[in-house]
Amino acid sequence: MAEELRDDSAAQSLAVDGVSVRYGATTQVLDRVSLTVPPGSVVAIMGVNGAGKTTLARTVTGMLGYHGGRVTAGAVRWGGRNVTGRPAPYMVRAGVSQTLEGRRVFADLTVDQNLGAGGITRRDRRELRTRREWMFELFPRLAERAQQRAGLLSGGEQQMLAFARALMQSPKLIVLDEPSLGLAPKIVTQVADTIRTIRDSGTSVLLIEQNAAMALSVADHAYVISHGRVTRSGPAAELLADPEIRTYYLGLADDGARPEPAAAELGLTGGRAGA
Amino acid sequence: MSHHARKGFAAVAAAAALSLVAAGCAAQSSDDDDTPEGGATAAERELAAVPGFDPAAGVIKIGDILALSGPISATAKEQLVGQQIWFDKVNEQGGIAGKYKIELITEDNQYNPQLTVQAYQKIADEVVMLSGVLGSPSVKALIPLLDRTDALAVPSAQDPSFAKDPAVLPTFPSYQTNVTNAVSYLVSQDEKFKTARYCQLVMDSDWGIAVSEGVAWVTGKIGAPTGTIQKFAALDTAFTAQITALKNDNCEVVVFGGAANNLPSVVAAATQLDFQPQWIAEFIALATAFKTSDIAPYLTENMIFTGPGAKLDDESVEGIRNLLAGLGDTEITVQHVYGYMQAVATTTLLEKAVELGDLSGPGLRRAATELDSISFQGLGGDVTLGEPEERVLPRATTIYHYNPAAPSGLEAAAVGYQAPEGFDDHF
Amino acid sequence: MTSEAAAGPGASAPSAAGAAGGILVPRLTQSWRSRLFIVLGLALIVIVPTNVGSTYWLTVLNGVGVAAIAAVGLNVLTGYAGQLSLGQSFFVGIGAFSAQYFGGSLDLPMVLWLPLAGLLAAAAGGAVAPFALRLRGPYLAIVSLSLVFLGIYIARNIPSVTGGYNGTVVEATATLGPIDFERPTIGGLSFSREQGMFLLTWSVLAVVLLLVANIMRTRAGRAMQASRDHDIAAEVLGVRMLRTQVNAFVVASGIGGIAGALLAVNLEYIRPENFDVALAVQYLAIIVIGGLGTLFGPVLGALFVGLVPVLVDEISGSLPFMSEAGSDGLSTTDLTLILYGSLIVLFLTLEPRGLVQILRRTSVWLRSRRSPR
Amino acid sequence: MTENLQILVGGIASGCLLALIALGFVVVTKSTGVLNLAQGGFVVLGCYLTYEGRQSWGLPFWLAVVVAAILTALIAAIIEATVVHPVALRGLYPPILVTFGISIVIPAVAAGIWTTYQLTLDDPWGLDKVGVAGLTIAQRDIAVIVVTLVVLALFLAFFRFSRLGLAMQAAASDPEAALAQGISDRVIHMTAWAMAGALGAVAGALLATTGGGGVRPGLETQALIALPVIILGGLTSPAGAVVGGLLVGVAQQFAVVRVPDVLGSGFHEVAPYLLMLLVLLVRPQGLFGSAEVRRI
Repeated sequence: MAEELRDDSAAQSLAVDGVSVRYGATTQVLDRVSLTVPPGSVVAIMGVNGAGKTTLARTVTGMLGYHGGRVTAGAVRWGGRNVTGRPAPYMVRAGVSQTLEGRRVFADLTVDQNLGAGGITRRDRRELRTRREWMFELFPRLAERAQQRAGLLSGGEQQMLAFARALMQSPKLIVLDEPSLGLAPKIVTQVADTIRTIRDSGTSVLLIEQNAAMALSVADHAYVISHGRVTRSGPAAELLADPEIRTYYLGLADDGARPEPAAAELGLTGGRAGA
Repeated sequence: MSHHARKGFAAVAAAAALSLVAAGCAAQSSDDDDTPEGGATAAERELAAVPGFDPAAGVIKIGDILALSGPISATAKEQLVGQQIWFDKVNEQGGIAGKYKIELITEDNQYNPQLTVQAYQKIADEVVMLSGVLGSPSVKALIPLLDRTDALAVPSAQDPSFAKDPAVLPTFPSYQTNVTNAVSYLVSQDEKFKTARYCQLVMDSDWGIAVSEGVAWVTGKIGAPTGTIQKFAALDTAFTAQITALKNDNCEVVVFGGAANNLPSVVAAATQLDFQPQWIAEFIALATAFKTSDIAPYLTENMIFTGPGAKLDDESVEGIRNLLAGLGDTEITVQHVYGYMQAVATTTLLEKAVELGDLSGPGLRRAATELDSISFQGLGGDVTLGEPEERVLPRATTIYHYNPAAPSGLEAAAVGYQAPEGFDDHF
Repeated sequence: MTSEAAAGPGASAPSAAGAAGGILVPRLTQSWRSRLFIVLGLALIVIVPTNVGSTYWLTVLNGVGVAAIAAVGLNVLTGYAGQLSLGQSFFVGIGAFSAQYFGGSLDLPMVLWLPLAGLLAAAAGGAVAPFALRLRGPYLAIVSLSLVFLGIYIARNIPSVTGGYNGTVVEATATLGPIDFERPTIGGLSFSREQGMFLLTWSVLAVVLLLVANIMRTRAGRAMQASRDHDIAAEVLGVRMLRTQVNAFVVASGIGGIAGALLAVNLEYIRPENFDVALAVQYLAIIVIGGLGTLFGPVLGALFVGLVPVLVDEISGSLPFMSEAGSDGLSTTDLTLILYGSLIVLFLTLEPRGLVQILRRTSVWLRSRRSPR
Repeated sequence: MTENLQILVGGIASGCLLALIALGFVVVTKSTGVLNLAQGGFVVLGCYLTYEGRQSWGLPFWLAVVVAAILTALIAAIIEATVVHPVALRGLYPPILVTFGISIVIPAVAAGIWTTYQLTLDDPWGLDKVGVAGLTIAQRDIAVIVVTLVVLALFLAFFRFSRLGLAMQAAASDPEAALAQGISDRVIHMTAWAMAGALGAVAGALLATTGGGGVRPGLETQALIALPVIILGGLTSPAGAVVGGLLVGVAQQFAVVRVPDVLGSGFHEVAPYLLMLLVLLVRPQGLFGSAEVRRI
């Protein structure tokens, strides 16, 4: 399946090609993972805690080195260029942005300063101004609180700020790590809407999610990772219909635990993981 | 499991047994050192070999433990140069007793007592004695070890408690004596100092305590009033508070017990507050660089310094003549004098020990008791020797005025001044 | 496994740390290899002093032994329990002056003054621990540093015990029953004081190592390590944080006190300034260079910190570009300091987990070369 | 009254010097999380490089200070990039000990190059003074206060108005999130060290003036005195460093003359630490520190 998609030769497509990742000398976290994010699409990565999702995100965004990890096999290609092992500043300049798990806004800085920090690699002042205006349009709450310290925002608002901060970089691809984690169901729906808006604005999205229901509701294509390997992949609609997926990923977070059929049936709101 | 263990213990036992055999040598070798005293008949012609002295090579090795690195290494190096000049001179004249050349071995103690002990252990078997140990704490740390090995050292320190210690050969007057002489000198120059108010600005340390003792004694003797005692820490750079207090106490004479690191800041604060008493300081508070510094006029105007030495350019004094010859283009300092005097003390003792035919530690200690006194070629007062408990430190101090035109800024005003008021016994 | 310790609280290698599981102390008395190790160690305690004739080298090694004991103590607090401290020299100082007070002024025997020195320091540790433990990281580091300054200040002002600025000669005698460590005789052979002190110091070090190894296998010891690795999780798991950390503080200070007592009898003269910041930083350097949270790290670290300057000094003295003693320019000691400082930097850059890790890797490498046969 | 004011002014001047050194600590701790024990080394370099610029290259005093600050900043940045950065993220201890290693090396190198003799900087103030409302103030003390104010203003302007300043604030707030925005931790860390180097150098130059005690070895220990200041003010707060510096400077001057003898000798040396402990009992994060710091 990955084979077909890789043929997509659009300039800004992301291809992860047989990548293995280790932390330190011994711990292998990813094992020959391949996936593709075509331009203008939302691709979801699903899996349980510790499956390697965040590591995959780091591999793509250049954050791996910061955490002491390295790619031992395979390659990451962005727009046809081999970007394996490039650090985050390089990836950001190349058009790949990210939000981190837990939102991680700069709590001591104002909302405005957070946006400024997000756009720090962009030197075009006019572009930055229009971007900022667009962000305030997209997230009116942020405009209201522009001069407040980000640490004082609510969880949902912080997630919006994290999106806005990353979008200040005018990315071609944005990697979102667990954007729904710890948010109320109503806010999760907003997050999903925002992801669609981002996609529609021309930025493709690599969505790392434990909440498989939410992920599959916005994704065009999805991959399931388990123990560092891609175990399933396909169009989101196809996976949504798959009985096995329904049982294990839409049902429950815990590996091998007894499925909760009710949660699987719930679709969008069900299956909030872990916690 | 237990099998391995037992085997292991057997191994230890064997190893221990072996090592004990080897240890026999290590342990007994020290006893061997004491034996050669038997050949007394040969002593006349040739001295017995002891650690640090090989009669065949005709070389006596001496150790000097001083701070060759760190903040006070500059003065320490000057002391070393002073020592070397006298030893070179002695060697030039044939050596001790005209035949034994002196060789100086230096170790760096970084002014740290623990490193001093370590440094001594390192060279203890290579030297007959120490011609210098820099710093009172270092000397104190070394004394138990010197006593155990019956060794002897010349301290580069002015603590009066060393006077009667058989482990050391004291050379310099104490801080207490210097202060007493300085105050007495002032009184001898001008009656007004008899009734002046005496205050102190001293480092919060044993040095400061020593200075205070001297001030208390001499002011009591001349009946002068005393004022506030201000203290400071070695690292202090701001002295406004202390100088304010001294000024408000109407101090007319201030005894300064501090180092060259502290003096510029003190002068700056005194100038700022227009405080111009008569100052008394030790030569340690001076650096040659002050001659070209902005503080020079204040020093000239207000300060006298105490220390060993004579007029530093007076070639009629033997010690000065030798130092100037040895120093060449280098400007002479009192630190050079200081080191030179230690070397003189060392060679005087060695001459005596050679005469008595024993360069061992106990031999040197005996020689020290046989000597009546040591004189320092006009550079300082004699030290009275004899039995340790009878020793008296030198009583004479040279009083200097500050004068940027003089060598290292010191113009001797009274060479070898000795207070007619006398001294406390334990100074 | 203990190497995980070196990653410290700041590092967050994600799944790696979790997978490694609990931190295990070498099971000292169970595997035959560790038994051999003990036996070898004990043998060395006898063999080294009896064969090293040089009092200088023995003095150096005795200093290493004392520093190792103090560092083993600090390692309990910093390495195992994860609390950065620059205050160890304060507790070492308490031990040193206590030893002189009990052993010298009161003339008690060593069986009393040595434990008393440890107890007093431990009590001081227990007293300050609750305050110190409100703080983390650099805050604790600097606050613990203030202990050192306060300690010197207090010591200066109780001259009846410490001798004040002048310090005091140590009169405590190192005698244990029939054995006089200052004038040891074994089977008719007499040994030097330095040889006796080596026996005493390194034997105590061995006992302290055993003690720490065993503490770390107890519930309380595991709790310390748990509190280091996952502060919050440990609390959830029912580890009583405060008590655990106070325990670590008390053990660390107590061992520091014992080191201080031995330092006192080794030095024979102590003064308040002996127990300064430089000493405190040196202990920290020892455990980090040796390997945090490892049993033998402090010993290796102490050997490094104690021997490197001495060895470098031996070498640098013979270098042609060095200035003569007494002249200007780079002195031998300056060069020694430069090389010593550079080596610390180099080692930590190459292997932040310390000498223990380097040793371990070397032995793995050796074994892997042997194994094909 | 005048006397107290006189002491107060002296305290403010010495507090400003402490503040300059403390700022050097704070900028590194805030941006990189490392407690930089090598800060004293920068003080030493600043002192001797200013001397070199003044006496060997014949530069005017101010130019010599600026050149010394730039050179020290460069050296600091190089040190960071080569030996500190590789361990900066490896826990709390290795970086502290690496800076300890550096702190041993720098003074020894300085001693090798410039000897340990006292030297004279020939600063423009010497012992000059001015009278203000019944007080006499040393010109050098005024210069110290002005320099500190200027440096502080530059500092605040940098953080408020420059891109790099914003990046540094972001990195201080959350290093990983900052990296995720494309803010290179290498650049941030090097900049922080360069700033610390410059701050230390300026402090060193001022300490080496006649009023500060002249050019002399052992200046690295002055940095130790600033340690309680940074805790007092809050480890990551530039404003705290300045307020803490002033507090300690003033408290120490008054401790010298206004404390009864009962408190024993050496009290004014520990006064900063006692003040620090007192503050910590009330506010464990220091006067200006944010509570999050405790989670380090």
